[in-house]
Amino acid sequence: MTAETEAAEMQPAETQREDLQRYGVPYAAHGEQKVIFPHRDMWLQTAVALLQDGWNMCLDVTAVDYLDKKHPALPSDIPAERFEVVATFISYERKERLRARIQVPEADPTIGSLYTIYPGSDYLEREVYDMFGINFEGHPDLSRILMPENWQGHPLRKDYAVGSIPVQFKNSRQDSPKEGA
Amino acid sequence: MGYLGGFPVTLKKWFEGVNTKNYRGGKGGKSDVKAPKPERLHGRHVLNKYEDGMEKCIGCELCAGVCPANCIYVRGAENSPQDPVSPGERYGFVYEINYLRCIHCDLCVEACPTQAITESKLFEFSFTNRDDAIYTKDELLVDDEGKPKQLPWEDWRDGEDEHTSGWMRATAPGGDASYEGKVGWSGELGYGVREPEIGQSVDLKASLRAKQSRISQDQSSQEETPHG
Amino acid sequence: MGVVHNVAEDGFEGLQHNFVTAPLEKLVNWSRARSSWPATFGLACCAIEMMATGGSHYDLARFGMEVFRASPRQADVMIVAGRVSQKMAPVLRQIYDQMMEPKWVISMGVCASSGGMFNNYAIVQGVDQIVPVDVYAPGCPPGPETLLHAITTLHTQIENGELLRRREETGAGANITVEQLDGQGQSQMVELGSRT
Amino acid sequence: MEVTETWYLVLSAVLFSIGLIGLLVRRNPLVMFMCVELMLNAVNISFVAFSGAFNDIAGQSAVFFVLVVAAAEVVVGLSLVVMLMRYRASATIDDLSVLKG
Amino acid sequence: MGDPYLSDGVDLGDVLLAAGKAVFAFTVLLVAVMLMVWFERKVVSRLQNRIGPNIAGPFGLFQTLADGIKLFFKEDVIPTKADRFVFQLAPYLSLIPAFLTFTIVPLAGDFSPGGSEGRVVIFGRETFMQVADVPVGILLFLAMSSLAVYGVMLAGWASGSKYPLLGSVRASAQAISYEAALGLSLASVLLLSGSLSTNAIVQVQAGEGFLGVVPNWNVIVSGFVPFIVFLIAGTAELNRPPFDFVEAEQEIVGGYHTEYSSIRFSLFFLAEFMNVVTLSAIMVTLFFGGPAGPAFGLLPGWVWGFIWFFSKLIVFLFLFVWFRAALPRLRYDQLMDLGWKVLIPLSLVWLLILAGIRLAQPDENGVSLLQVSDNPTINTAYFLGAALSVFALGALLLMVASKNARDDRLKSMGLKAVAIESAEVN
Amino acid sequence: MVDASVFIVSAAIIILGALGVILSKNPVRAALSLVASFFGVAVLFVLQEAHFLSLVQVVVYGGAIVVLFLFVIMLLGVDKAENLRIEPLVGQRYAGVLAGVGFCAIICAGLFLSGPGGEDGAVALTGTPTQEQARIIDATTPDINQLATDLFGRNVLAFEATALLLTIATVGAVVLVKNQKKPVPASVAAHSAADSENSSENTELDAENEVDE
Amino acid sequence: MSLQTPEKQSPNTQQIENALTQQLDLLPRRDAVLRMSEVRAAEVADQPVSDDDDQTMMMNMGPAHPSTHGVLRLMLELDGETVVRSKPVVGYLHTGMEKTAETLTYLQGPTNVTRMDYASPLFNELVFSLAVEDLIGIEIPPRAVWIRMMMTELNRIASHLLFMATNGMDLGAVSMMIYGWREREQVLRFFQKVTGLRMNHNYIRPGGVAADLPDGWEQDVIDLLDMLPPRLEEYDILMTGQPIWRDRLQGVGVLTQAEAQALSTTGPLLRSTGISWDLRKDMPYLAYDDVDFDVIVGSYGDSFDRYAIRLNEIRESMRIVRQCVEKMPVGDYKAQDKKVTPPPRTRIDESMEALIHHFKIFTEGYKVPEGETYIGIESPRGELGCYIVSDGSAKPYRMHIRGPSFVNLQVMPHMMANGLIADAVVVISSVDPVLGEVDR
Repeated sequence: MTAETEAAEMQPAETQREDLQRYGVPYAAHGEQKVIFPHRDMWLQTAVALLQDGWNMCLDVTAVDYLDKKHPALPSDIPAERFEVVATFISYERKERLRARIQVPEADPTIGSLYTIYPGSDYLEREVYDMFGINFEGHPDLSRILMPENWQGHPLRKDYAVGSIPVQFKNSRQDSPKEGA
Repeated sequence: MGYLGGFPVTLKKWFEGVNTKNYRGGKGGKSDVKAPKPERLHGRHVLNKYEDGMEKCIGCELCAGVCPANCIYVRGAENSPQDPVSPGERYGFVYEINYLRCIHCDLCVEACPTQAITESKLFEFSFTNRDDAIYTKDELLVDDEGKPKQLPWEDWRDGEDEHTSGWMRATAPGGDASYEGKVGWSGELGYGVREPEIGQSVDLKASLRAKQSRISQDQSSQEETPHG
Repeated sequence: MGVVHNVAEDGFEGLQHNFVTAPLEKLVNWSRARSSWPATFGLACCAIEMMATGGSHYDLARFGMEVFRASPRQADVMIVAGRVSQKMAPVLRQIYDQMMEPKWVISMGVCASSGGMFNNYAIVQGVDQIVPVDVYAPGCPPGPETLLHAITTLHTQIENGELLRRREETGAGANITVEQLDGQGQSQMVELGSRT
Repeated sequence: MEVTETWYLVLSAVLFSIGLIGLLVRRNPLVMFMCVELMLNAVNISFVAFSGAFNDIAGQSAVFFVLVVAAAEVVVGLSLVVMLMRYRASATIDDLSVLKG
Repeated sequence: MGDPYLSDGVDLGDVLLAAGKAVFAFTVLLVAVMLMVWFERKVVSRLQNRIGPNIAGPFGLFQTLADGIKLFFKEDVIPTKADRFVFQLAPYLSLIPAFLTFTIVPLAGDFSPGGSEGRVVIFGRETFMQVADVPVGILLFLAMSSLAVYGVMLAGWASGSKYPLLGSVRASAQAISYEAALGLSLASVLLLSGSLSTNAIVQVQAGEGFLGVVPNWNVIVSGFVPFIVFLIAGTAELNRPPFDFVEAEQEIVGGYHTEYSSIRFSLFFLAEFMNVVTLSAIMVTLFFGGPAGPAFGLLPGWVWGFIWFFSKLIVFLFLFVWFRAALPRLRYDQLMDLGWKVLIPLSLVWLLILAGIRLAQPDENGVSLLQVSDNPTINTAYFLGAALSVFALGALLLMVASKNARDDRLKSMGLKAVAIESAEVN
Repeated sequence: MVDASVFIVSAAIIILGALGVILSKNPVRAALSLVASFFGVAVLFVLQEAHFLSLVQVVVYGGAIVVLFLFVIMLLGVDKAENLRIEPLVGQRYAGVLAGVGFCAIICAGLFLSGPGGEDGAVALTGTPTQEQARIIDATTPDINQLATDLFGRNVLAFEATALLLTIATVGAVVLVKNQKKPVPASVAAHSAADSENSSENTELDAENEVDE
Repeated sequence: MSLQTPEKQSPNTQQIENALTQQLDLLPRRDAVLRMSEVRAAEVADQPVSDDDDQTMMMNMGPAHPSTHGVLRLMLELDGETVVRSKPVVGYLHTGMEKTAETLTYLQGPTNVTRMDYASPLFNELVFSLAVEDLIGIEIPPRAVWIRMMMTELNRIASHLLFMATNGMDLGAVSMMIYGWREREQVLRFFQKVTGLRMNHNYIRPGGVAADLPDGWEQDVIDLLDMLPPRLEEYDILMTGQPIWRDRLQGVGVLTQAEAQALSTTGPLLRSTGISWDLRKDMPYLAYDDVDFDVIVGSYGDSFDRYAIRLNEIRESMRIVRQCVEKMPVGDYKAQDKKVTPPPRTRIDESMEALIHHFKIFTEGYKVPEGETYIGIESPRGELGCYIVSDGSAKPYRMHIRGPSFVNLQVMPHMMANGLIADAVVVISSVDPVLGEVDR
């Protein structure tokens, strides 16, 4: 997809604009995908508004670590931070999904927990905590979920190595005939 | 009598006979049979030769590069002009596959530009030693008749060395329907050029007609035996 | 852990071979090969294939192996079916320790054998770093017939009595201390399963 | 050596006394119940012994009744113990004093 | 009464005979158990389109032998948390009752009319083909089956870990509730045969039955219900599927034998299958005429008895295997419900009905014990009617009570009822 | 001779079992010893030709009562060893042992002193029943039949009374255990009310079990 | 990029509090969730019976317990045999796949994701491919769409058959277990014919499918579809109509609509509560618009409903597959976009350009434009989502899979509360988690 077509598609339809405006946060929409960009401090209020507006379910909470990368498709007036928490909601009536992308700074990786608003985010937030080290304030049981409890580090951060070991072979050190000859 | 329903159902199975193939790892004599293998099966790999006995591998390392598990180790070397190993400039000097890493996705087969590496139908092998699991070029290379080497920890049966290139032929058209049925590979030692695998058939229109007639047959047979 | 008597010391394997023990040992090995009950130890994809092997098309029962024991105390063979994560590793070792001698391990699938394609922080790169492995089944996952081949391989070894003797000598699983080499020219020793 | 009734009666007496000692000494209500059962058994032994001695079936009938009564007693007793122990896992008979008014 | 060879004095020969019979019975039982394990695995396999064991010996016949030898030579362990003494004792506690019960089963003998009433002559002594004909044989069976639970209970407790403990709690509850149904259904048989001796029970069934075609088996005479109750309660006693909670692998791993290994485990294994064989044998004896059956010449009469007995036995063994293949496992509390709310009342009332009929029927003097009317048919009808009305009343009471209890429970649970209601609205 | 040896062995089992009951710290072991003791008693019954009673003894005591004990022990998880050191009343233990030994001594003394001793001891203690009171045991009919005749003949009222007693005991047990709100964790108290029935049901088991005997 | 920043009209605190209480009230059994660290629980579980007055005991079920479907571990707080509180502990199969995905090209990607939900591998490949295609913005040819649809529906059948088998096993119906495997084996054999592998196929790839269906596939599929109905009827006799079976499942593990929604459950769990939500119907992807099928919905939210839903979904999938066979179009089965598809082998020999292209694709992979996307599909276990962030290179910058099993696991404590251990087993079984997908 070229930049022009992308920009063209990014023009939200009039209905979508109304739809997304009511949450009072920056938003964007491309294709069927709707994105809002609430600020970290307004996150819970926005979530309540979403709930009351008929977004039935919090499908997914995850995060991305933009260590030194440019954030794709981020509105220019939103200051980019290292972490971005991405939450996806779904509505039965509209048959649509809505994505919220919240910037979380590296210095204070903390954000309000959705647990009381969307209890289904319980494990998802624990996973994000485990993998990225982002704290969710107000979560009832914020502990590691996938890694052992005494694990050091947060594996999905970009500064965490994959940790692979070399694969075994038999003749990998054998000299090639040319060098040998 | 819902309680007793299970009894006739299970007893009926007795008279339906057994499904089991009595495979016993090659130790059961005559009754030891394998389940039939489909052509496309991803088995243990073989390194092919041309019909003139030259190795197909040119040491390009595409297979090693594309392997998600990094289980292939290839190092190419220059062919010596007097005694070339492969027709090209280079040949695979070291070629190893670590079968304790290989996931049999056959991306290597798809990647290989010369069809040097294809897969056999053999999937019955196991190792008592880590060393055995690392196949060297010697072990992977077919013999002068184009047959794969049969190693002691493998369970080969008659005819299993055929169809060593099923997946390669299946993916050969690259998704392009107009290339279906076109031979896009060089001959294999011992088997020559094989018939291409027919997917939706070479002649699209003919296949469409055949398909429609088949479906109408199916429908009529389906009406006779309604499901559900 | 309970009181573990070491079979190599207490059991009859420790006896000198004579005209009584030799046929007896043959008989015992015969019975062990035909009645090696696996522990239910499914981890991932391979576990599904392992269960499929118990299904009617392949039928592990032929080898007297349909008796999957949930209790490791009664199991003879541990089929490590699937990738072993760092979190699972201690559990796996504990279950291995709970199994009674003589015991065997089949490493089913490449993930168990070496980490397979998951060469990363989370997966133990080869279960033989934790427990001694006797037979490796390749494939991801190995088909039921591959598993059957591995099982018959193990049975042959059990019947020969080779495994126990070898393990006594080396103190390890499948005679394995492989110098790990790689394309980059570094080399490192990977300790592969020693009996503690 | 012929086994006479006296043998049985002495055995019965000893068994009864052991049960009595247990009842007096132990504080676990379950064990105390067991001691009561022991005493009942001692009585049973003597009943059967007398039945043999007098060649009279009535002794055996009596044992039958003892069995039934013992069963009833255990039922009620154990349900009391269950109630008691639900509140306190390590209950002893002394805790029954809470039942005092 | 009693075994004829014991009727006058005891000498060395009698002792030898008794010992010989015990050894023989034990051997028969062991071989039967060995074959039973193989039979079970093979039959279950066939019911599931599989082959089953076929590598150990011809047709896998030596599979059990291989299992046994392997277990015997396996390392043994006693967990540190275990109560050592009880832990070691428990397997034997479950094995011995299993064998003792087998001693009262008549294995062979010619019970056909005009036959020898089960007597055979061994070493010049006339005797029965059973280890002991105890005058209260059936009570011995009841006693032993109630003792058998000790092995399971103590094993679970002594292991010192939780899954086994849960298993043994389940075992004890199950034993207490099923013993009653077992005993009550037995009582119907005792009522018909008027004796507690197994030999006498078989003899009663040996005669010609209805129309000379239908055998005079207790299962028919007692009206099937006691047999069905006995079968279900017996399956529960055996901890066989679908009542195998005590060792339900999916729930409590291995139940009581989780911590057992090696030879001790094999003893449990053995005891379990021994119990299956024994209970089947008891069922054959009580309800299906034991070794009784027509003798066709060619062979001595008692051999026919043997053949009959084992053919009947195999049918039941098959039935138990079939249970396993065809039925899912019940839940623990459903088993309790079944026992207390269905089996016990049913067998109790059936006993009542049988007793009523028995009382009303005239004895050999033409006088019935209780007489309302002179016509024996009407007399029987009276008592049958009385028994049936008691049955109806009891059933009604039980149904009302259990419905009441269910309502109460639903009310107290509240939540689930609400959930179901709300779901129904949608 | 056979009789005597059987008697001695089973008496030893009985006494050792009884001692086991009062001496073992662990209730489960006590229950086990109790079974052993009961088993010995059953053997003694056989020795005295009371076959029926001996098996009923095993069924009722061994199969029901002790199983019930064990069930309760395991259900409540009270199989912890009791500390025998603690004495609630000082000197109670010594007094208890003394009382028991004294009791035994008195009875034995009565047995041996009241009559000429030996064979007539028992008779001397109790007196001989008159002829019309006695129900002479007939060696030819099985003991079950005689017992039945006695139970349902002369003692039918008493029999009915015990039946009533059992019913009352059953009802009593159910009432005692039923509707006892267990101290569940406060958090779940609101939502769990249905779980107390399990144990109540099981306690009612034993009572009914006896009805059929 | 259009960006709007309207005036803030944030809800006040009162509103938030109302929402909170409302939402948490939807979970009346939320106290049944055990909030205890694993280390602490292990300590408690080591003691035989707690000395506390509440008489509960901690029990550890798994991770190597026969009924926990692999390596799920449950910490149960038991009162007798009644489960008071519980906590599922996962991570024993954590494979680091999301990290691994960042090291693999988009071409290699399917080999990685296919190993997540190993009971329905094709769905993982599908969702990954759809997400990548969405980022690249390519259309895939209709034949590929229909092949994908048919293969995934067959995979749904296989997956549900697997559920039938394991559910049967958990409830002690041993024959059902074997029968389930038996039927699944037939489906797998068809897969093996098409993809060369029984599981973890690497068949559906960005741009289409790896290979065309082999000759004679129609007959194979029709045979398969003819084989299944009588077998399903046997299941009905063995289980659905079996009173013991119904007693075991009905009313066990009841989930209310409100709970299901609040806890973000999807798939058969959600549908069992009476909410008709199936992405295939409601947010159609592939060509589900063009096929006729019904969404199976339960009404009581109990385990039996979930069982019945899955059983009937097999039938619905069979309907879809039949329509796929009928309507299967001819043509390309991979987008003929040079960017993502290697050239046909014949072309390699013909043109140097194709050869270079071939080399480029297999060595470097193809570049995907910058962007991020979330795609969700209906896997046998619920909404399977894939969130991909691309930084414009040939490897995903971040790939996240929303595993339905992972989210569905959260309802377990709520469903198990006040049930017996045997019910807990039923609940685990009826949630049907695949731990590979939970832990990833």
